[in-house]
Amino acid sequence: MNGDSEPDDLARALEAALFAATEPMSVQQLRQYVGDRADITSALERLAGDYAGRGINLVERGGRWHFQTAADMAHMLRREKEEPRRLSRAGMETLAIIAYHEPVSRAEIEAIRGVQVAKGTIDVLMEAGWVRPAGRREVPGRPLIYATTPEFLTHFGLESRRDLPGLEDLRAAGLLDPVDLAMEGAMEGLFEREDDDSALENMGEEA
Amino acid sequence: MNGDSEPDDLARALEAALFAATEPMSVQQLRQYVGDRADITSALERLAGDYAGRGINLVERGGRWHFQTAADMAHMLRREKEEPRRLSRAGMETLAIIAYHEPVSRAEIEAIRGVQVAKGTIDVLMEAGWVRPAGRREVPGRPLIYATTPEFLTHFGLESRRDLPGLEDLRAAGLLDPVDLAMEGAMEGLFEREDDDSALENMGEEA
Amino acid sequence: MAEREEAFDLFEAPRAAGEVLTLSFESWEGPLDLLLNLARSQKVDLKQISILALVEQYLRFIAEAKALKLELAADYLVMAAWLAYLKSALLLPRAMQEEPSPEELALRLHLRLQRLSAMRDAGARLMARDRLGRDVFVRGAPEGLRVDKRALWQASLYDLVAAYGQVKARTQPASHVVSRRPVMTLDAALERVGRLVGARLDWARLESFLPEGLSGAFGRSALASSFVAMLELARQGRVDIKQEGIFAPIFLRTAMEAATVERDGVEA
Repeated sequence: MNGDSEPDDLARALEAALFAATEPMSVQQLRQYVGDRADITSALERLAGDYAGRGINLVERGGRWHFQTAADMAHMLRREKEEPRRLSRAGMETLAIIAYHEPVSRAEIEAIRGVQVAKGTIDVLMEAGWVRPAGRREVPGRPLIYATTPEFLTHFGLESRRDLPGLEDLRAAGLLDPVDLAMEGAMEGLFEREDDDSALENMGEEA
Repeated sequence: MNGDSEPDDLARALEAALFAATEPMSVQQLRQYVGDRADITSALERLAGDYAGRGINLVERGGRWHFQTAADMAHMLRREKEEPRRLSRAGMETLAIIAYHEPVSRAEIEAIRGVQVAKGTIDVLMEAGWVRPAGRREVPGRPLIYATTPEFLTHFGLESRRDLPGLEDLRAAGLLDPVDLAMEGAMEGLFEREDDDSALENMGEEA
Repeated sequence: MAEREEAFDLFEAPRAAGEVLTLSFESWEGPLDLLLNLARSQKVDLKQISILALVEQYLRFIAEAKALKLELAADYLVMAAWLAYLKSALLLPRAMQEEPSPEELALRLHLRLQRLSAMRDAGARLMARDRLGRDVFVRGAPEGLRVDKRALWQASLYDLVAAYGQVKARTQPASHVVSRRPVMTLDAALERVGRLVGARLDWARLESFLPEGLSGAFGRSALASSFVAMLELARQGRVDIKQEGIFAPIFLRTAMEAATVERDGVEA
């Protein structure tokens, strides 16, 4: 503040009233707090000057006064926070198909999965930075085709896509064994949901 | 403000963040907004000094900082504000016992008050956000013990528990010690006096 | 007499003016609280109060309440009895005293009163502070600090590979194996009932022919098949059936004729 002196009682009262107020206040309204004084407006102007260079400003808008944080501080009052989230099963499968078969169109992914792929599923994979559009397939309808990105390789610790285990490796690891009954039940639930157009499933939530 | 100069960027950022915040903020929390700087605490103390004589003050309560209106503005502002719910006498005493003895079990509270503590009494204090369960005492029965919260300090305008009114005097007078402990010390004095028949009437003296 | 009036003042203090003699113990938080109020009415430092005088005050107070036919909570009466005991002990010749000494008991009471008094004062001083929301106020309309959340997607290579494995396992042309249903066939039941009934001579309940410890679908299947088997065996004349009434237990045994025939056959 310009700080020539301590603020006088009127200035202090105005400060407190404006600070505690839930809405901008007119001189009329302020009068009800600080008393019927002629010099309220000039005191407000002096106060506004005090705060001019600070992180908080006193401003007048349409005859009503309020405190606000300085405009150049707005960026600081927002903070980005990263939240770890897991891919849903649909997301995981779609990503796997793109990785093993790239470039693939959505129709091809659906053919391999045996279920529809919600639009949101691919969007999430793109948001994660693992999948990118890789042009269009030169067939009728010219569908978009998708491929993985360098970030995909980085995230999964792969040098190249050739490092992905082959079908024989999967079989050896028991990953191609038919799913058991309980699993099938769960999968049925999954399929039903995917047919639903509104589904788009909350991709992020754990399926 | 003391106004020797315009506030620096850190001071402005702290002002803005604390003004915009809906809750008191620790240095740790402020760091997430203003950046990882070593001098946040000293900047806050300087800021608090700047505001000391104003209608708004910057205060520290239990390691958390917030702006509030100056205490001498109470009469002016209270007009429109609702008085917070009044505590019953049982509530007041129980709160005082928890604050001055914390952590303390319900049985210990009852020993001091000489009556059972109604379950609702501690509930009210917890609902107000002033008291929290603070683990269990490692004695038979493992009773819950209670302590005050940072909100307690904020509400009652205490920088820390050391600022509890009269805490040092009470401690020095042994009034925060359990009766059994105080008995041991007091009995020695009592036995010395036992020869004096008139002692009966003034039991309390020097106790 | 003066003290007596004081006691009455205490009664009335928390009451609205005009409500004379509406005595109520609701104003006190138990006997210790009442004692502390009486002690404070001695108008000396709590450290200086006379316990003996306090005991007398309390007992007079209780007597007063009884005279007015007030309902007294039990703990007030317990305290009164204890204080009466304390008073007599304090007045007895020293030699007749027991452990713990009355002085010790009095001192204990005194210490308790001091502690309660200290906390009562502390509570009042806390309440009198400049309290947030009553005396001092936070900002009425804070802009709020925003936290923009950004999803950080996570998945492991194993998740990826396992997901692919699941897709392949699900969609590759699989050779389906029909799993065995948990049933007992009629043939099995015929064989089992026929064999078991031959080994028994007396009537036995149908259920006793089932394998032990059955439950669920297999249990029901076994019962149904055994029932049909029983009917079939009866049709062949190999068993007799008996039932006392509808829904009553069903008994069966080897048909007497058939048994004879079979035995003959064996002998032949």
